[in-house]
Amino acid sequence: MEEFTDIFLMLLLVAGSLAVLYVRNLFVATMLLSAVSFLMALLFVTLDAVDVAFTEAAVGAGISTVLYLGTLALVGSSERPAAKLSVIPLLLALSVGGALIYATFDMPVIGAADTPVQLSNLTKRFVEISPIEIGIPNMVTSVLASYRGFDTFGETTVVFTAAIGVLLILSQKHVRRPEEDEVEQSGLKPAAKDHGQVGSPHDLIPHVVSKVLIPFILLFAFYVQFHGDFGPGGGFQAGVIMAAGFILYSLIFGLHITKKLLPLRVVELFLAFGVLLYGGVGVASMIKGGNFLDYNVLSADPVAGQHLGILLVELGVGITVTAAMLAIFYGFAGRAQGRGKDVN
Amino acid sequence: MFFDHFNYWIVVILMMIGLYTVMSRSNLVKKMIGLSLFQISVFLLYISMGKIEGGTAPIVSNAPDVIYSNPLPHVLILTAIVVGVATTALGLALIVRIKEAFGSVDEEEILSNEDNL
Amino acid sequence: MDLILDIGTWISLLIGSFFLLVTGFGLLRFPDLYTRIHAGGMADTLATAIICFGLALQSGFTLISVKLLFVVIFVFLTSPTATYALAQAAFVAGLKPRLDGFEGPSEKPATNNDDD
Amino acid sequence: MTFFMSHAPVLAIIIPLMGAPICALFRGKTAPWLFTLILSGIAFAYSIDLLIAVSANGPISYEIGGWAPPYGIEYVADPLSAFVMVIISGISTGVLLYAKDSIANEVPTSRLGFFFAAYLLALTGMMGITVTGDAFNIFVFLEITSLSSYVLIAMGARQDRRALTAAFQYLIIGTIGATFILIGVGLLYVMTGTLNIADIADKFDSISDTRPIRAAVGFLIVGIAIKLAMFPFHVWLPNAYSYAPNIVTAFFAGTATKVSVYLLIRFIYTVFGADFSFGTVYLTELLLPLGVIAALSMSVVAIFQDNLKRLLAFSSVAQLGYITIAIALATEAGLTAGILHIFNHAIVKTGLFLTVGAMFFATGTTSIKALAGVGQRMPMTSFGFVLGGLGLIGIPLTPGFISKWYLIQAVLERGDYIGYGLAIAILLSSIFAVIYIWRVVEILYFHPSPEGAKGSEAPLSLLIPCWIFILGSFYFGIETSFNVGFAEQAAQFLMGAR
Repeated sequence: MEEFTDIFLMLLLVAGSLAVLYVRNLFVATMLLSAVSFLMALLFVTLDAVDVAFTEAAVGAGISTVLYLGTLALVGSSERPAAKLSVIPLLLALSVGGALIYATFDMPVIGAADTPVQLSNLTKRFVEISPIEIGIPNMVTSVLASYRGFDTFGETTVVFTAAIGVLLILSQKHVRRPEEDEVEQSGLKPAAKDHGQVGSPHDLIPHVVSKVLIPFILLFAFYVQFHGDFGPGGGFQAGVIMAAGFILYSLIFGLHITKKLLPLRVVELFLAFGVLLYGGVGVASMIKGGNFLDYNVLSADPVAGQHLGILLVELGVGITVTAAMLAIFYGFAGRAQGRGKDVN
Repeated sequence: MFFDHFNYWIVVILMMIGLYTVMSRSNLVKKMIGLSLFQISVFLLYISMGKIEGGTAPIVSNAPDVIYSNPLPHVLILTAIVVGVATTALGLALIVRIKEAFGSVDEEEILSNEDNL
Repeated sequence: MDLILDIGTWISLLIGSFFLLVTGFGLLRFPDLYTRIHAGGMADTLATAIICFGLALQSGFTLISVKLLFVVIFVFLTSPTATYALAQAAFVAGLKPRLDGFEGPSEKPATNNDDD
Repeated sequence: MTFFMSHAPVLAIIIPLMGAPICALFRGKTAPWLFTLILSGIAFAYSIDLLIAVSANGPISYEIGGWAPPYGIEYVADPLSAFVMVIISGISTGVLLYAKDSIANEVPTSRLGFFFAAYLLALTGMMGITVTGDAFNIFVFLEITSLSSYVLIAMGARQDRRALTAAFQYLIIGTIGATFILIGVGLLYVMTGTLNIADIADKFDSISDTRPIRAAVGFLIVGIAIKLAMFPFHVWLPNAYSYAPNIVTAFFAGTATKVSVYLLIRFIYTVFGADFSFGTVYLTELLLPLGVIAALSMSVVAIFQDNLKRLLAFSSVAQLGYITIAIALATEAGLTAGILHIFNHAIVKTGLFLTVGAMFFATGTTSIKALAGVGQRMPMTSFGFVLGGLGLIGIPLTPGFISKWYLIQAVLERGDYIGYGLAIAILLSSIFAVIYIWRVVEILYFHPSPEGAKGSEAPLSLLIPCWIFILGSFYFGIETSFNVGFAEQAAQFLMGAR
């Protein structure tokens, strides 16, 4: 039964991505990509990767779709008719695919219990010993925040990099092109201008519903943040949900109100604070005599130390991700605002 | 036998579609979409490695005789997803600026635009 | 007792799936945006509620049922709101509904909302 | 003291890493720059310490999180990684000395905090790639470097909007390359069940005869080749280098591709082992022609460029061709020459880009024609360029000569016609280098300044760092015990490891 679900989902994935390739309207392509992400998340659930599914749903189907839509609102959504079948890209893609197909024939069977991956010492350690020496039930969180804590530090840094990158790129002044002035004079406004608004002005129903929902969204974010030790979830997913709450707020009530609540400068502070909190836990463990990110020394009892360390670094991840997603959203929305006619 | 490597074949197909989209389409947004597709396919490659037949999610439960799937690929892919969205955000920000600077997000139009700079 | 619960679950799941199927047909077969989101918004909400009810029968009085209840409440609030927002946006953008006995040319604006 | 030394491998990474968020909060012109300079200097000091410690006592391993190697992430400083770390942090520090006035000219003051934060992140990423002993951790740090470099390159858009398309092109190609590396690491993991590089290397021989491993080798080599701008994958590099802000170009020219070269060496010699790489999958036969084509064709292309930065960028691709040849020789002499050329080319090319940056600072252009007569107006800068150009060509007493000398010796060691052919190709490529450098020098000195040409000598704050690099390159060309010594040590270590 489970195989059939998997196979059905995977065939849908292929159909979805082929559709992504062929549709000409970029809005449609974006929505299809979002659907592909969501299908992928479902597939991850059947493959037992609940944490990954959660993240993929929040990020692939959520945040990236918002980013794509924001971009399309600014750059227009029609694609020029594609040229004929391009031979060289096709050959390159086929040869890459061929290399992987070549590899799969010797690859261990999926789901088998005797593959090198399942028999590896690492797997044994993570599955059998980590609940004892780390003391939390969710092994993914243990591996993520403790055994491979440095990867996660790097990941937080990547998010930080993207956020300051987007702010840097989108804060460059918009220099008008000569063609643009011509367009303006001839009365033809670029299509982007009409869509470049953030916030829907006078809609009673969304206002009321979002007022009811947003507190719960934020509450849910905290639940995901602090429940990550016991179930799927953790700093990253929580950060994305938290940011989604604020983004929803500013879509409904307008960007300027959100910016009053959380000015860009404050967001930047949080952005930096999260990374520093993560690194700070590492430095604290160094000062206490352990290696970098060695949580055992944070408390007299190693397991308690691990708990404390994981709690703090996950918090750091959550703060940075929230701030980064908000900063990226501010970057895009600010651009739209600068170009749109008026916003509220 | 046929289903032993089925996931991997799907990975390959998605990967080829993604790569082909990146390389053959001249619209920059479409290129980014293809790139996202390409990255998503790799996530499936990793997650399939960690699956174990009859296993459950790697969260300790009280039920007896549970087999847990391997948590390590999950951790790696969590990181990779984050990296993916970071790349997407940067790429899209660049596209917005390119649209402003060149008046187009089509690679060929931009190239012809660059020539008569 | 278990048998009754199982039968109840099956019935709920089948009814829910039926409504979802109807939603799908509606999205494909209805003529314009407004009727389509009508199909998507209404039947979908009901189907989710029924399916969640069926699942709750299986889990009994546990935390899982509470979570399912939350899911139903959430969908019950958001799905109609989203439908409303979509219709509102389409209307503001100038998309005229296609009315009975009126096959005016105005229902084909330049936007691409009609794409399948 | 012991605290700081015992944590040196990780401190060299986390000091710039944790400095970045702090730096992002700074405002003003001087504070972010000074902060970055200090942190980069500290990282440099740690790297030198590490190099000395490693060359005296052998590789140093550091267990992050206190987890023993295959379970946690291990940091390993060995002769090669410590040497590359010194190069990266040294170049970074030198470029930063120069950065203050140069970048103020190109990036709005209000954004300097973010700009230098991105710079620190790029530095962090490169240092992390170098010192990590974990295959997946390489990917994470690679992405930190890549993302920050896309941003840094795009910052050139204020001068030339094409910086945006260059950055986007690099983003697409670079992400494909990084994803290839991710696939390669995944395939290695599926066959070995581990991510630790030393652990993979241990298990490698027993499973090296399987198809996933061969595919993994393919994906890793192609992925790294994309990041390295190896010949058929070099298209992103000239654009990126031409339109990036000057200090970014100088920084990346000296470091970014070198890190990729390091990764190539690390995978070929440490993970796969030389026997497998050159005996089983014939990397020599694959890489040698690519290296030769790059060295020859890119030198020719460089001759016809009309933008000075672009010319130097193509010359970089050609020089990477030399390094590729050296690695593909699969001998200790070849490897020594390759590692030596990483060092020598880094210092020379950075110096050259800094002088070009100084010319840009004074004249506002890098178009070769528009720089006519700069030799008279900016004598010190132009003379620096000439000396750097000599180093690039490989005149005796310059570092370029030393590494080419070692390279030619290494190819002649083969003793067959291919060896002679390679030697001739290297000499031919050097002759092309003479042509493209001479073309620039002729215009700088012997063409009259255009009417109303602006620009006089660059300020000392730019000149001094330029000359540090130029004179430094001569120092290492004459007193070669430092660079040759450490390159030989690293090569011996790598050849002995497997």
